[in-house]
Amino acid sequence: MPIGMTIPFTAIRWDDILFVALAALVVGSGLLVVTMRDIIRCGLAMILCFASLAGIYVLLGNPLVAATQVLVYIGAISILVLFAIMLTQTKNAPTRLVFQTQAWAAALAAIAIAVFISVAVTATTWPSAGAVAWTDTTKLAQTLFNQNVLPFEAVSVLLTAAVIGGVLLARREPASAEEDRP
Amino acid sequence: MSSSLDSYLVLSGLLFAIGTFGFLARRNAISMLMSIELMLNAVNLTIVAFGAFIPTLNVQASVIALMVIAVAAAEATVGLAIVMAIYRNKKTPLVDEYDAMKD
Amino acid sequence: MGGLARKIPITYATMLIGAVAISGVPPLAGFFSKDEILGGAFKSGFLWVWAIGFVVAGMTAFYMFRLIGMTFWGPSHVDPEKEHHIHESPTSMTRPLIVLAIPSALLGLAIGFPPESGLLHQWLAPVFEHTIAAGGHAEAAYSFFGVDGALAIGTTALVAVAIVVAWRFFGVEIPALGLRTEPRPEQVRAISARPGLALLYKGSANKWWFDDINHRLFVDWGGKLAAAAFWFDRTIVDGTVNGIGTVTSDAGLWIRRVQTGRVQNYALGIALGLIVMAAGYLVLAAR
Amino acid sequence: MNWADLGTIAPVVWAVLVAAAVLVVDLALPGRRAPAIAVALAGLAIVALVILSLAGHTERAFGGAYTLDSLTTFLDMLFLAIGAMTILFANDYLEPRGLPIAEFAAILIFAVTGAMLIAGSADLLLLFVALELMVLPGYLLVGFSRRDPNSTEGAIKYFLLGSFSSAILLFGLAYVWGTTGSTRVDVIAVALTRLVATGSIQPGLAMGLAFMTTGVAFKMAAVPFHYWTPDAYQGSPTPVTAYLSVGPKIGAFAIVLRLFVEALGPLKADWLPVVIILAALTMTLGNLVAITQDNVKRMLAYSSIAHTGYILVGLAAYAGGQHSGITAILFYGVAYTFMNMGAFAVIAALQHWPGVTSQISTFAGLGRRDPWLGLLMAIFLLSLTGIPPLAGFWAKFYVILAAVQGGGWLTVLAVLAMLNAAAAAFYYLRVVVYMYMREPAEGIEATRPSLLFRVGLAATGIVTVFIGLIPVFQTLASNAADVLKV
Repeated sequence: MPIGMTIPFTAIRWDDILFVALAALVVGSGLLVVTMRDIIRCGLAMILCFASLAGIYVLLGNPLVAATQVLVYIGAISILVLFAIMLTQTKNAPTRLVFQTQAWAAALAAIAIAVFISVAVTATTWPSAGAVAWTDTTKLAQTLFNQNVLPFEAVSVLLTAAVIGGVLLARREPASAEEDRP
Repeated sequence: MSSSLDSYLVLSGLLFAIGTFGFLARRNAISMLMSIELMLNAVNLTIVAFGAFIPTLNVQASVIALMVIAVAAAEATVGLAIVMAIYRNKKTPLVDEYDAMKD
Repeated sequence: MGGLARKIPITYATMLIGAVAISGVPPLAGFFSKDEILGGAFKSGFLWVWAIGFVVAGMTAFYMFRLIGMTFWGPSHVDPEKEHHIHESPTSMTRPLIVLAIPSALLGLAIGFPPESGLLHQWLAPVFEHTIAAGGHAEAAYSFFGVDGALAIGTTALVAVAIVVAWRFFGVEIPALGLRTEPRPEQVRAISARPGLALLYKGSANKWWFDDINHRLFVDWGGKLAAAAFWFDRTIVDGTVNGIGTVTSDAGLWIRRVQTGRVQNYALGIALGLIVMAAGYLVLAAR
Repeated sequence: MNWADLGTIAPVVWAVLVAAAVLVVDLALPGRRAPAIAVALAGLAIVALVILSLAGHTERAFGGAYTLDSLTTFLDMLFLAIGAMTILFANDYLEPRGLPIAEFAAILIFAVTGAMLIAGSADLLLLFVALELMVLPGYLLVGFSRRDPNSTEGAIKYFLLGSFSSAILLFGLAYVWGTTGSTRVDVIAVALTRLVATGSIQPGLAMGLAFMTTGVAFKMAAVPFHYWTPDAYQGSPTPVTAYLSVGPKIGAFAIVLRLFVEALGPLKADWLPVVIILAALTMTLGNLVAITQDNVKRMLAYSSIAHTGYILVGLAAYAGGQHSGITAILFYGVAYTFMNMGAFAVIAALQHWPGVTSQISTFAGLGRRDPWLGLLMAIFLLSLTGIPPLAGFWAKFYVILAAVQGGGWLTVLAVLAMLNAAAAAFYYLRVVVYMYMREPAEGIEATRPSLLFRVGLAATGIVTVFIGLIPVFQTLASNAADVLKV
């Protein structure tokens, strides 16, 4: 038996419940990322944040972007970040002071930005259709490889350059060079 | 609620602000990097939400979102490489201790 | 003085070239510079400016050749005692003279000819393009057989007349051209003594009494003023200038403290800038 | 995509191929410097020929995402010159420090490719990706001297703040795209013209504009988004500083031309006040702090901020209705490129041996120690001051002239620019005083620039001297600016 659009006996839509839950997860895990002391836990919270965003993309009718989100953000970027964390956490790096002295100013600035965005967004009348439209993957592929093929190619050059440069900068020094360091 | 563009945009605004806070307040370079990732994700949410609700932007939104994810990956690669390099020099990941150059 | 042409020939020759050039005799450099300015004034409708320039051009030619005539030509009036001391300058002096004389003779032709499309105009045209466009004023093309030619001929004729008059009064001596007339100081004196001109002559001979006026104005009264000015300069002006300097560098030192070296401080600055800018744009949009 | 499209972006394609070729040569002949340099320079020469072969064409490619016109050609050539000169200057600095040239050249050429792609972008998405392609290699170049703590410190500061600003810029772009309904600049311009005609602009668009302006202002190092500049410039290997002070800056102005002038042109009445304020702050603060600096590299970093301010005066003049403002921006870009790269190159020459600082005392007696280098540095500094008839004078002249013609607040801005130029003389000429009126320190090893280095230095010197006398750049800039006439 198919379930209806709304929770039985109420006017609350399932979508809304899902949205609220995922939104709470996004904001909550996001806050954890920026506030927790242990940086490894921050990394894990970031993965949770990315995952709940992927859920929201599905809710927005865009499973392709959701899949990419999981593959690239969780599969690649998060893992990279976790490795970097493990490589740079030494015992002499104090974990007590995670925040700058200016944390209160940062909080005020962030609140101001959030308020600005919310006010501007709600004050704007968007040409919204009022409902989520699912994205047609075939059409997506067509636009990607027709009108947007140049940015696509440019991104691939960008990734190449980033990998070459990243390897150059992060690779371990040759033994001889390591020795003559002061 | 889930069928209103505003709620998604406000959500993305909140995430953007959270990322901004993290970037401004955290001391660890990698924490700052993670905060930037949150901000980029907020932008992506904005883009996908526009695409879902505004019919003329529907297809374009996915293209842009995919590109942004790729750019974020490239940025993370470079950023982590730089973090590794400076960690070798200064033996600390705390960015506020990198202040040899100032004034 | 007088009759120096034979004693210091290089100085004389370069001086003569300079005098001819400054008088505005074509095709030397002075002609082009003068003609351009006068033509421009005339064609732009500044007739008064042109008229003054025109008359002054004649006067320049006259006094330049008065100077040449009295210094280099005719009999010497130099004290014989001192005359044998006069000799040509060393090469370190004459070389620069020669180097300077060549462009004053030729530079005009090289870069100013033809007047409206010479090298100089080509160089400067793009520079002043905007200004000219902004003034809404485009100059008419140069016309040899039109107004420009007529103006050039008029100026040249006046210059020629002025030179010839100067020769008649103060003498000329150019063996190469077979020109030689004696100076006529008595005639100069006679003309100067004429009722209408006497005052002018006396005035100009006494430099219009400027020296006297100057002495009274500047030496007597000015001395007192200068003392006051010195005080003003020391205390007020120097104080202000040094003050501006101090304030400027103090401001710089103060501002540079913002550059703390810490990324998060910088980022906070950027975020604050963003907030101010967002507020500004929202206000602008709400207008 | 078809072959015609590929022909239109041929310069970009060739540039990528050159970068790849340099890396391949390095793989084949590891550790050899000369072949890598030769391939890089020859490759850039080929790219120049390709660009010139397309000069005069006006084409759109990739469904309108890329546009080839005289502005693209002008900027492409400028970016190419910047890349070539950086390579000429780089080896003398990198070799004594044991840093590889091949990777350096390849990364640099990737950055130049990004800048060239910006120049031809007619699409917000392409613009953003191209911008990233320009700045990401820039972060790597700053940190290129990876054993030098200052170099890596500069790199991480530049990277973190740069990514932060990229996120801000992207957020703004997303809102502009969402409110105008397209990523194509011409479609956006049409939509905005309609919007302006019907009434006020939406808050969403205004916010997008604010975020976008912030992002671009950061990239061009306008106050108060300039903080990264002094640290990144000081920390970088000096040839990288030379590149950084011109490449990304002019790249940012290329974004301004394609984004603000072309796409957001209809809203110029809205962004004019912002640009005026930014220009005034940028000029003044850059100069004030530059006066207090004793490190010449850092001083020139602040001076480059001030120059951003002067260029912004040209942008303000454009927004105030003077199209000659665009010509002034482009001309300023050329003049600034050559005189500023020249000045940094002289510092690089002095720092040939590791351990030489860029403190002002390093310049003591340079005029006698090394007359040619001293003379060139004096020329560059006088030009940066704005002494006629050098390049810098004409650059300031055009910018200020355009602003004066705009009238109103723009005249005030022009007066402020002149006051700033006068104040700037103080710190530029201070270096000249050190060069000619101080005794050199004992035991300084002579600088021995290589032939390549001298070629580059001669090129910058010649252009700096003759740019005002030979009006070709002025004409080219004016032609390129005409593209943006509505």
